[in-house]
Amino acid sequence: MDFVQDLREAFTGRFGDKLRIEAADFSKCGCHLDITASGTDIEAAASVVDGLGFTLEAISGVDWPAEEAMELVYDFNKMAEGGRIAIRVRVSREKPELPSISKIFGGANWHEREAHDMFGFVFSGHPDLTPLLLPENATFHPLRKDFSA
Amino acid sequence: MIPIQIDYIMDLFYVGAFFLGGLALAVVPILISHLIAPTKTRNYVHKTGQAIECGMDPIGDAWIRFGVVYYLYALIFIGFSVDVLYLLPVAIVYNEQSGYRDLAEVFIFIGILFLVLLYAWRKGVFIWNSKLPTHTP
Amino acid sequence: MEQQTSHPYAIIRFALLDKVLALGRANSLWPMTFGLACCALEMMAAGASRFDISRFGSEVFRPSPRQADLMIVAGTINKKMAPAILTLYDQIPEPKWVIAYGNCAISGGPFIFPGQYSVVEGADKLFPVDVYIPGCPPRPEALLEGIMKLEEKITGHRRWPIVEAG
Amino acid sequence: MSLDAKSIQGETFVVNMGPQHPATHGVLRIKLTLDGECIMNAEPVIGYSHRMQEKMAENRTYSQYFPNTGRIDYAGAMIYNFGYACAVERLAGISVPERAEYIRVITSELSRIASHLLWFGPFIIDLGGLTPLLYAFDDREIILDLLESISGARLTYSYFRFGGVYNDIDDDFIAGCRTFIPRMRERLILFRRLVTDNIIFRKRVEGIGIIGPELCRKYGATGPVLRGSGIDYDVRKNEPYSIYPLFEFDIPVFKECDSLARYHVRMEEMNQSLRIIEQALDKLPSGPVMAEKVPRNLKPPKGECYFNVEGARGSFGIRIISDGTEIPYRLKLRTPCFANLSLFEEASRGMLLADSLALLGSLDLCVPDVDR
Repeated sequence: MDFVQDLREAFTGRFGDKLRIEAADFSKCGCHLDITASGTDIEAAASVVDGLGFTLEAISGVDWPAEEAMELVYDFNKMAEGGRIAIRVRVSREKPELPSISKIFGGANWHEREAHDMFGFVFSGHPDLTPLLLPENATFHPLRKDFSA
Repeated sequence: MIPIQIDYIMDLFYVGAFFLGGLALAVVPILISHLIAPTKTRNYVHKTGQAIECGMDPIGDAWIRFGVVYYLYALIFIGFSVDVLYLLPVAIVYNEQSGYRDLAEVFIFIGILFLVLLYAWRKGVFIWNSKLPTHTP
Repeated sequence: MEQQTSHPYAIIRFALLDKVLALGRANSLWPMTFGLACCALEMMAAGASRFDISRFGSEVFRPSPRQADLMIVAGTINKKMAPAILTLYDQIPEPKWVIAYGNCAISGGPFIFPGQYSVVEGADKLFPVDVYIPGCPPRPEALLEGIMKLEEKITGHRRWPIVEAG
Repeated sequence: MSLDAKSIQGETFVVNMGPQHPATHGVLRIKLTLDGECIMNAEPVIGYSHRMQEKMAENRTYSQYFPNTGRIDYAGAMIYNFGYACAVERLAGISVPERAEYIRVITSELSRIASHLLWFGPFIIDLGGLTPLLYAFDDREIILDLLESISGARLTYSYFRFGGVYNDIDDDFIAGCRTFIPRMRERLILFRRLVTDNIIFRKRVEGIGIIGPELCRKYGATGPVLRGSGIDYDVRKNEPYSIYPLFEFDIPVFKECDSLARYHVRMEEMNQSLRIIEQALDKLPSGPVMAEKVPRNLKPPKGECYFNVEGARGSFGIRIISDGTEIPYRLKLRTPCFANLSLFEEASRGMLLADSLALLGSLDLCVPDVDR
């Protein structure tokens, strides 16, 4: 697992200790590194990870109404050598805004549109944030916990 | 002078009958299907007459100026369909003199027309180039 | 939206002519290629070599609604897809019939739960349905039986023997 | 001077390759902006078969959700059962007896072959050949009979349970597999003679639909699309789960990045799956197929886990967040077709319309897998 070391250096080199990085046991939770970032430097983190040759697997939104927060989990996976990291970002529930990484990873375009559809995240800088899975004129966000049809 | 007129009228009658037969062959099926087919179609969003576009509403107009490449294909097609017109008289008088002469004539006629195809081929009408640089790895 | 179940009448109708037309229509039902979800695979399996829907005259799956006269709604009807399905239904010329193939087309199937927001609960909410084939997905034999049932509805009598189960 | 249509610019024309289209294998709509035959922009519009799989997870208990996993990618549904079962087992810490692991691998590989056969038929139909579908569906029916004899379903299985499988395989299932494997090997040779060496097919797919490794990485494409672009990534090898390390099989990787490479990957993968089934049948141990004390109403501990399996179309990942009750708090489905389709807009720019269909067919899309 040498890549865990050089990934830590890359991140600490870039962010100092702004990000909380913990090693995670792969057999238990399915990822090697679990990083918690803030909304503003997700773009920088994505470009670091892009530089190291990772690919974006998925962006999953989670709604935590109890803590008045909404979380986004970015799953990155280095295909050739193997190795999986998850970057978590928490934003407030009223104003869930964070920059978009669709310029760095083309695949993020659709993942972000789906997160916008389902949870109402607003990705600034996203080329076309219209509903992807829901009908064109949909304004509701179904996967929020307080959604009622 | 009378026999000439009778023959003339008979010929006119034959041409008229032939013309009406052709017309009936075209119009009568349409009439029958109009009579026995159901009069109107059940529709719920009133899009029965709309152009078919996989269930969606067509976007924009189809009357646009598109590339001239299609025009060249149409030209070649018309060239060959006209040559069939000239083959009809040959077919009628075929084999009255020696058949081989007519065969040779037909081959010469089609051979010359085939040069159209060769010319178009050489000029590259059949090469479909994509206009934009396709995505390279 | 009034639900006429039988198709509108022609200008000229003779008793014998109608019988002949019904027999002709019943034995050459051309379905429209219109698979929505999992039931589409069973429809393809019915069209393929083992179950061979062409024994009943419906081998030709017409992609264009103009040339089809049977719409097999095979799969989940989504609220985003409903206007498209209605457009396709309109564009099929009369006489046309509809088979609701699978639970999703009959009543929304397994995707009906409190708080569901994107599934139309059944094809008969959109237009009149002639034959319902339950199952999730129904077996290809069920589609063949459905087509026989539709023939019975069109011609009035059943030409194929009814095979008792078991 | 070739009559390059660039010199004669026509107006662009927007046409819908819409929800009801034979080549889109389901309800996928592609808004094509065409300039004559050449695609200026092909924007896939999805959501026409969105069935709220993730929303349903939030009002189903863990074991009630099994039928849903069979209906996300119904072509290779057994592998999705596998993914969901292993994800919850990893979360709840349930161990699976030896024989159940072997049965899981055998049924998943059979389902993978059935899925590739299902891709093979319509892909050749997209290019105009109608008969290979009848050959491929003939073999697929045999697999469906085998899987139906043990799981009861032809297409949308819910055969797995947490801690094993609910029904043991019997002798005529094993005999059926034994006779199926040599027959399938000859059929693959027949397919190679019938389709692969056919010059018309070659002309339609060779050098068409180039998807480079960099484009795959940017869009997260996985599965045969990735292995057709030269990246050797297969979840069964790179992140081994269950008992896949016990079998020796190799991963077909082709470097040409075109539709033909993806075609070869899938055809070769069928061979490898046959090898895995053969080895699994040889080493099949006896013993129970269900773990003993698995609570009927499973309540996994609070926590989160991500599990990844190699589906027929790519890597299928499930992220489950559990809050200790018997209903998952959040279940995220990372489906391969969603990522594979997202690169279509960039990959098909500038191609001819007919070639973009060869590319779309070689991506092997299952649309409810895209829309979830």
